[in-house]
Amino acid sequence: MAGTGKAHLRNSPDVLLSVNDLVVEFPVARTGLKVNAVSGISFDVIKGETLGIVGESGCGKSTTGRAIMQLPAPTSGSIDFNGQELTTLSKDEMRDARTKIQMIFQDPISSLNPRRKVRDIVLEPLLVWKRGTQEERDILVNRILEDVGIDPQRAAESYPHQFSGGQCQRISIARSLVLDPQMIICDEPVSALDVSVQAQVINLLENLKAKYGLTLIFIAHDLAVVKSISDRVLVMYLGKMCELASSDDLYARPSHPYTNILVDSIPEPDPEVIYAPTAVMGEPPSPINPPAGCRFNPRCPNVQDRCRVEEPEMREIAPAHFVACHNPLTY
Amino acid sequence: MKFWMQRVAMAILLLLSVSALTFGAMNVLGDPLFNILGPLAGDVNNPKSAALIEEVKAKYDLDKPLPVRYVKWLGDFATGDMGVQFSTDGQPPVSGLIKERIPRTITLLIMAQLLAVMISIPWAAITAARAGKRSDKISTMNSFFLLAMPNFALAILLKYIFSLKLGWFPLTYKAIDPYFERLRQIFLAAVTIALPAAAVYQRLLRTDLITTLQQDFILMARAKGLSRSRVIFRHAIRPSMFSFITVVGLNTGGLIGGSIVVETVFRIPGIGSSLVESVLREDFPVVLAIVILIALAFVIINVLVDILYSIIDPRVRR
Amino acid sequence: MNDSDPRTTTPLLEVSDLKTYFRTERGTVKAVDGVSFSLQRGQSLGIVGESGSGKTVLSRSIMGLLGRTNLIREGSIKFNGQELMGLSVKEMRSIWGQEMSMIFQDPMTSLNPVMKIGRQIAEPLMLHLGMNKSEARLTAEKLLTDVRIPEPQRRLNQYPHELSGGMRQRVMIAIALACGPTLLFADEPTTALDVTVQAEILHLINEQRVDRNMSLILVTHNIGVVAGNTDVIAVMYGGKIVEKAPTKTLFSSYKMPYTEALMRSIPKLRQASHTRLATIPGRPPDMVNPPLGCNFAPRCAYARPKCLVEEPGLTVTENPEHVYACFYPVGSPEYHERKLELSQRSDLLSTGGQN
Amino acid sequence: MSEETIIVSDSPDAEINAAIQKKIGWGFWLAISWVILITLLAILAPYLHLKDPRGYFIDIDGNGRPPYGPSFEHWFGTDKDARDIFARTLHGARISLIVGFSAISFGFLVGGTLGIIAGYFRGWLDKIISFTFIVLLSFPSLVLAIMLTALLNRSLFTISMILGILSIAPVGRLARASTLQFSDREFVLAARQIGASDSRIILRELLPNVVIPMSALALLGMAVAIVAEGGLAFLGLSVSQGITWGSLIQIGSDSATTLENAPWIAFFPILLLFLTVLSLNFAGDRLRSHLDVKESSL
Amino acid sequence: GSDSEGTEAPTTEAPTSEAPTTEAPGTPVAGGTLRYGVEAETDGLNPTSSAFAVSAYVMGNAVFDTLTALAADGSAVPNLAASLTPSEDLKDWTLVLRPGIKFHDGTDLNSAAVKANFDAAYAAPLVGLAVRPFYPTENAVEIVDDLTLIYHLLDANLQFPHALRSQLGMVASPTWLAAALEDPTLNQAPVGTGPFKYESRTQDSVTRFVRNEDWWGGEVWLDAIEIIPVVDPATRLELLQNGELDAMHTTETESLAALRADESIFNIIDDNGEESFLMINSANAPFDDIRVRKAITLATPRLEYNTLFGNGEARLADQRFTPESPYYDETIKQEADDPEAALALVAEYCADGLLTADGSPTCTDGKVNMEWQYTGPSVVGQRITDLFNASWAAAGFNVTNDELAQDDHIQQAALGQYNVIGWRQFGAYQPSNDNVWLLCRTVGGISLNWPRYCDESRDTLLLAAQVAPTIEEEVSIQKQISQNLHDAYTYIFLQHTVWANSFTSAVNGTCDVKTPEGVALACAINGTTAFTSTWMS
Ligand SMILES: Nc1ncnc2c1ncn2[C@@H]1O[C@H](COP(=O)(O)OP(=O)(O)OP(=O)(O)O)[C@@H](O)[C@H]1O
Ligand SMILES: Nc1ncnc2c1ncn2[C@@H]1O[C@H](COP(=O)(O)OP(=O)(O)OP(=O)(O)O)[C@@H](O)[C@H]1O
Ligand SMILES: [Mg+2]
Ligand SMILES: [Mg+2]
Repeated sequence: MAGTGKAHLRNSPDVLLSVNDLVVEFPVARTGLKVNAVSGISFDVIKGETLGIVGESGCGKSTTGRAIMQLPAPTSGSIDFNGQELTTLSKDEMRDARTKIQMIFQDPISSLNPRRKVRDIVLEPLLVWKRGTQEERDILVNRILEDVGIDPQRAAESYPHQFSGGQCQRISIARSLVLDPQMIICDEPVSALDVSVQAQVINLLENLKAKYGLTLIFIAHDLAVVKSISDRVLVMYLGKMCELASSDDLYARPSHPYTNILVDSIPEPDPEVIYAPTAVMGEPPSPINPPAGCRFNPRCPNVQDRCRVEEPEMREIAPAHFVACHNPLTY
Repeated sequence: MKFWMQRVAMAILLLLSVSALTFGAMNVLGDPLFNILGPLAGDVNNPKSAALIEEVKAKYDLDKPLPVRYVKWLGDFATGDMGVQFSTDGQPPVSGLIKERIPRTITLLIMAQLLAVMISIPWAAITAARAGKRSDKISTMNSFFLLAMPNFALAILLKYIFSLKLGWFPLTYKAIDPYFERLRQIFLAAVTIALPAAAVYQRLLRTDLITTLQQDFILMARAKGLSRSRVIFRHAIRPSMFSFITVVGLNTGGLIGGSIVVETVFRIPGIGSSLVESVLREDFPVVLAIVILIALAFVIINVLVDILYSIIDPRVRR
Repeated sequence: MNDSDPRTTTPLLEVSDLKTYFRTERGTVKAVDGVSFSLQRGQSLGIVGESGSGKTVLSRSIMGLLGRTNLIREGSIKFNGQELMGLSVKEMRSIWGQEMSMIFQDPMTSLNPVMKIGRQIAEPLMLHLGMNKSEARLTAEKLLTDVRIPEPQRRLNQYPHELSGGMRQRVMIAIALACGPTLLFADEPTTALDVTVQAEILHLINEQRVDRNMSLILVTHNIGVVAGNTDVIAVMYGGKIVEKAPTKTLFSSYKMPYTEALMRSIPKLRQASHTRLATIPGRPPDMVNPPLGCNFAPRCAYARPKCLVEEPGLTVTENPEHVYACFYPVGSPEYHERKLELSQRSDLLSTGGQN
Repeated sequence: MSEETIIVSDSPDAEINAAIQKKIGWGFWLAISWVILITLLAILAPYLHLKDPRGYFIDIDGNGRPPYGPSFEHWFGTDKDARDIFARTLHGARISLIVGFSAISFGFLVGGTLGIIAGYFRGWLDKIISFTFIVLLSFPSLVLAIMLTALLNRSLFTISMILGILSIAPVGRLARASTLQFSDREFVLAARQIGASDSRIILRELLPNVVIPMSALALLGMAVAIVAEGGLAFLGLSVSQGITWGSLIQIGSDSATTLENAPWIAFFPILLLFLTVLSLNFAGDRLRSHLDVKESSL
Repeated sequence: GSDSEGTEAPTTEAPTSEAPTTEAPGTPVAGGTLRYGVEAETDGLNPTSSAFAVSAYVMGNAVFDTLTALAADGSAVPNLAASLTPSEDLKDWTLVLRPGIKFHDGTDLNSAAVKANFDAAYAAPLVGLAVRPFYPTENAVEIVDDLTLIYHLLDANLQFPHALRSQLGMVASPTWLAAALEDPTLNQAPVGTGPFKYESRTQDSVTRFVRNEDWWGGEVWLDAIEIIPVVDPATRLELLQNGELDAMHTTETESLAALRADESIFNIIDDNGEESFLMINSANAPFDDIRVRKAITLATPRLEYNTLFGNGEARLADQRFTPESPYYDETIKQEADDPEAALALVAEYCADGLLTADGSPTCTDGKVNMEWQYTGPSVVGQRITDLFNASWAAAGFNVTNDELAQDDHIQQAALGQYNVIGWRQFGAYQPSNDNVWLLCRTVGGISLNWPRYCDESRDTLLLAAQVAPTIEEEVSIQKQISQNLHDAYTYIFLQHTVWANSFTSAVNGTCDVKTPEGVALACAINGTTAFTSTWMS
């Protein structure tokens, strides 16, 4: 499992973003080795859809998100956004294209400049692009700040550190909204937040998505969170894809052994649910030297000889349910 | 492996740049002819003097273009020939001067570093353990005072109190005195260098110790029931030593700078005072040799710090 | 408490009215503000609460592991009948490691990075049990086997950075278990780990607890983690225990509106996607200037004027193990009344709030 | 669940902030006051009714041979030439402070710019600039200063420049390090993804973050430059004709008899130099931790 | 020190006389190391090539002997030489050496060795400058036999014996001289015939000499002499007082009072030697004009200078001689301290609107542009500069200061690239010995006549003085010379330099120094002392 392939790509005119064979490698300083952060993944997102991406730490989720923004540009692969190939754009064209895709980061504090007033942070994109008159800009910024639940008055006179983590995350969201993007990539936007605040932000994203007609990519390592917000979920493992399905389907019937383990491992806040996770061997290997064949094979309970040599491709195991595994769990 | 080669290449490039810069600068500055011939160098209208000038120029390659001289100098230097002291009668080799003076400066610096380290480690351990308490605050004030006292001023104060008023330490350094007597003669100078350095090290180590002491593994060690001193000395000191070592290492360069002033105040004929003298006399081979040696020491110390690092921090071992 | 020894009459740990304050530049931080509970031998207690609610301070305060400067610590902590409050650090040292030990949140930072694993495990063995080097080494090797670390002998000579996160957490557990403590604190032992690894570590801790008949205090902000691993759960909010009940009881019949809000704000796997989550508005109280009455009142949908001025004490339910601190608990008439109002209002404001 | 509740919970933050803001402490203000006082005295020295700093107040009949100790007439006493040390010390502050100030300004301008450029653009530019810094740093600063003074003339301008050059590398390295650190922060990524240009990012996002904490360094750096100037003057290598603290100290300590019999000649300038450096260090240190607190309180 | 008295007749045989006992009597004992603090380190110790300053003389006195020596009565008497006899016309002097003397390296002292020394000095680029003007280019020294040689002079000179008691009279081993030509570093390790042998030398720290057991002049008492340069005079004094030095010399007036006051210290103090003065370069505009020279003279704060730098110890100088000297002319007073008069002269001069050699105006805003050069960095140099600047500026001069390293300073003075500088000179006990600084023939590319002032009539006087048959005649000529010097306004005399040679009570016999014939010699000359009779208790 944990493989490549494109069987799951849709051929719909509504596809807003289509990622093909995305590969991102980082050189390891001083050694000449490289980190295979993302090794050939493909997916697409339809307008208005929310795609969730889950996986363990270091499996390349953030790298994927950033590669779409060309921050940094991927090693290879194509990224087609609204008919525009992002990987071949010039610097200026890319600047332009970036306004249509925005990103929200995990750390609400580090994503805001500590030395600028909150309102200026939200206003900044409009100034960069010289959009509207000053009056129009003021109106827009105030409206968006109110939409995310921040008092514009206070925003005008306060710095980020005067807000709580949840509020900072909302400010980030506001900033990403002012340029009226078509798509927002959320890289673990709630992982650093407390449970009670986490729900606030998730609900806010759901609301804004409806209100502004957004398409979302939602990255998180917490399956329950991803499931709660996504239409479809992509499971990643060590830079490869494992499984892609609609969220309810995925949790109801995980077909990839890794997805299954992941689902199993989550301690449910319910004492009635007997918590007996499937034992999994060891921990994820290093992406510097990933295993041959299926990348999950060293830890897979269902491993076969074939998995050690041949890399599985994504295939449709049930309608709209794709899995990259030679030996999937029965559906 | 590749990394080490890079480092060595870098060090060599560094030394080349430093030497080329100094060589260029000192040649613009100094007039070796004048150093050697004195007033005769300016007596160009006298054919006898002019002939002498030509002779000296030829002898010391002063008629060659600068880059040629640099390359020659470099080749000589690499083989241990540092050229001659232009401004000293008879143009004796620079290496003689260096050999004679460098042990004093090295002794002074080692003594100063040892003092500084010996003072700073316990000082830091004590203050870090009492961080925030009165005694810690007083010690912080003390180190502020020490750091605000320029080394020449400190040297003067120490000299005033301990040499002139109390008479505990001699006023001169005498090269032919017995070894331990000479150690006593440079002690005040070493203290002058050591005190502010100790304050720097202490502040640094204290901060790092406090950071370390707040870390979970210290709590873990305490939760094992280890005694306080064991926690500090067995668990906390070593992981707190990284910036300490770096700074102690890198600071050696700074101490050499300090030794210039201190050697001058206490009239110790070492490398530092020699540097000042030769700059004033515009005797560039001496300046050049000293500057290069200092840069060399800097590079070597850097490497040593790296090695030390890998000894105390297993994480950087490869 | 199922595992508790019936012959034990006194509880292993009895904390009453424990207060732990920090003096800071901003004022006094009331990190733990009057906490009382008791724990039987072999029992496991889960402490949940949001970040900053005082869980870590509580467990460290009980162990006496907080720094002495600017600390105010009051109340009583009885361990095995012995009063710990007021013991000197020296006296505490014989308890640490031997009687009580602790596992910390971040396995990356909780092991000394420059000391070999073997020495770190052997240290308490030699100190408390008076073992010599080779005995300690053998015991350490056995401990590593117990926590299921493969090739224990080789690991002893490794440094922490040579191990993976999960491994390190196992080493930590081995150190904590080394001298056979009767009470183990685990402060967010799995937060820094991947889910797949988290499951195993939790399993390991529980297994060791049962094997060694230890008591366990498991501190976490993840209700899921305590649900399957503890006998009793205490919910903390603003430095206080606001509800405490046997695990099953808590999930089935919580009384505190805060517990309710917490439960409902967590996305659950079994819920369909896009299920709307309940939210708690605002943010946790400032521990320097806590609200006058009930700490939760400013955020509580069911709060009434009384809640804002008067502090509720702990109320015991019909189940003596189940206590809560609320004037208008879940199920009370006032609760129902307000709930009705709210649902009517949310109909009106169906455009959706921001929270 | 309504907006009201959010806004209610805002108020404590403001208080917390106010509390932190106040906490820079009276020590800082005391130190700053001293710096301002000494600066004012230095600026106003020619207009205050001080004794002529170059005047000889020889009074053999009344007081015998100079040096004269501190008295009502000469607050700090006189030197061997019967020149008034009080007036000279205040006049000496002029050059010391001007050199300190211009050196660190130059260092900030050049070093700061280079450091930010290196840290932001990285790559070969960074390699070259960092290497330059290392080269500069491998001369002990006093050695470099002595070499340069020997090379150039010793006017106020060149001395300031020389000390400015010395501060390029330390300032630059710090600027580079904090630029590196900040350009990894996500708000810089965020700025790039809204399409901000490099110059805008440097000016708007990085500069305030890098420079504001370094303003504390400016105070410390000024202290270092003043001490360095003193060191040069002490060796007789500072501004050739001016009175500076270093040269005053040198006059008082050059001979052991002078130092032993008339310690005030050296000690009063030392005291002023010490207090000024102490104040700058202290204020800088306080400011630094103050600026840090604001950040860590996030 | 003693008053210099003119010698009446050429000395052929060394006279015998009793030396005055100046110290506590006692029987000399062998042993002990004399630690001697000198004011500066010296560059080289080769008398034929290194320029000797006081410190070099102190060291030279240990390791070398001079051909003649200064007797206590002020005459020059044979020392290494057995006799020195002039020809009729006083132009050729025959020198006979004492037999059987060996250098420390075993080389014999003979006339070839003396000639080798002379030739080396004559050829030496710098030292030769002071030698060449007085000797023919060929065969200046002629060897007669193994121990006899003849010096041929250009001018008749009755005072020639005085020339051989200084650097020129120090005789170094010819073997060593030859070796030092090959390896100049040997210049630091001198080989002579003197009472002490060179042992070791650490520049700026200590130079050590040990007893020459086979000294030709008799028994040497001290085991060793260590010469220690201590630049700071106060530190030197301190070290002497607390016993870390046994002897020292100083010119610093502040130390003098302390030295005098200290009972346990034996001092030889005199101010008959050098004068400190300012020197004006008369070769270039504006100082080629006597009005400007006079103006700067009048503008100079001589009294204030003496107050600040004389400390009540040093006397104001009006001419080359102290009032006690027979050559002293009480009618000659150094003018100074008259700014008004200076201003008037400046105004008069500037009205002429003259230009300097490079075409720039000599005056700006009615003030004469000038440069003051001094040695630095040094505290004293800066103090003097401050003092003169203030007064000159007030008296119509635009002063630019030029601080120079010691060597640069001397070079610029020698090459005449200066306006006004401070100097210390004219220490000779026989005034004619100073002729080298005053004659027209020493003006040149490199000038020992520093002010570059040539006056034929003065030359005549100078040459006449050195053959004056009686002291009265000599005195009268010297008075005319002094008047001439005053009228030229090329020197502004400031102070008589006071030299103190001081010893702790453990040091004895310094002034018991005698020639083998028993003639008492002067024990301290311009800050230097002999070591041959010194012993320590
Ligand atoms: N700039 C970089 N340079 C080198 N390696 C990198 C870089 N960024 C990421 N990596 C490596 O690439 C791999 C994937 O990283 P990525 O951040 O995409 O993981 P992730 O799934 O987002 O993990 P997490 O849940 O921890 O955020 C990791 O091994 C990481 O160490
Ligand atoms: N040493 C201290 N000095 C001052 N305040 C402290 C100190 N330690 C903790 N606090 C404060 O006490 C409160 C409780 O902290 P604690 O660490 O116990 O929370 P927690 O529940 O463990 O949170 P988390 O889930 O984030 O670990 C917090 O407001 C914290 O800021
Ligand atoms: Mg990530
Ligand atoms: Mg905690």
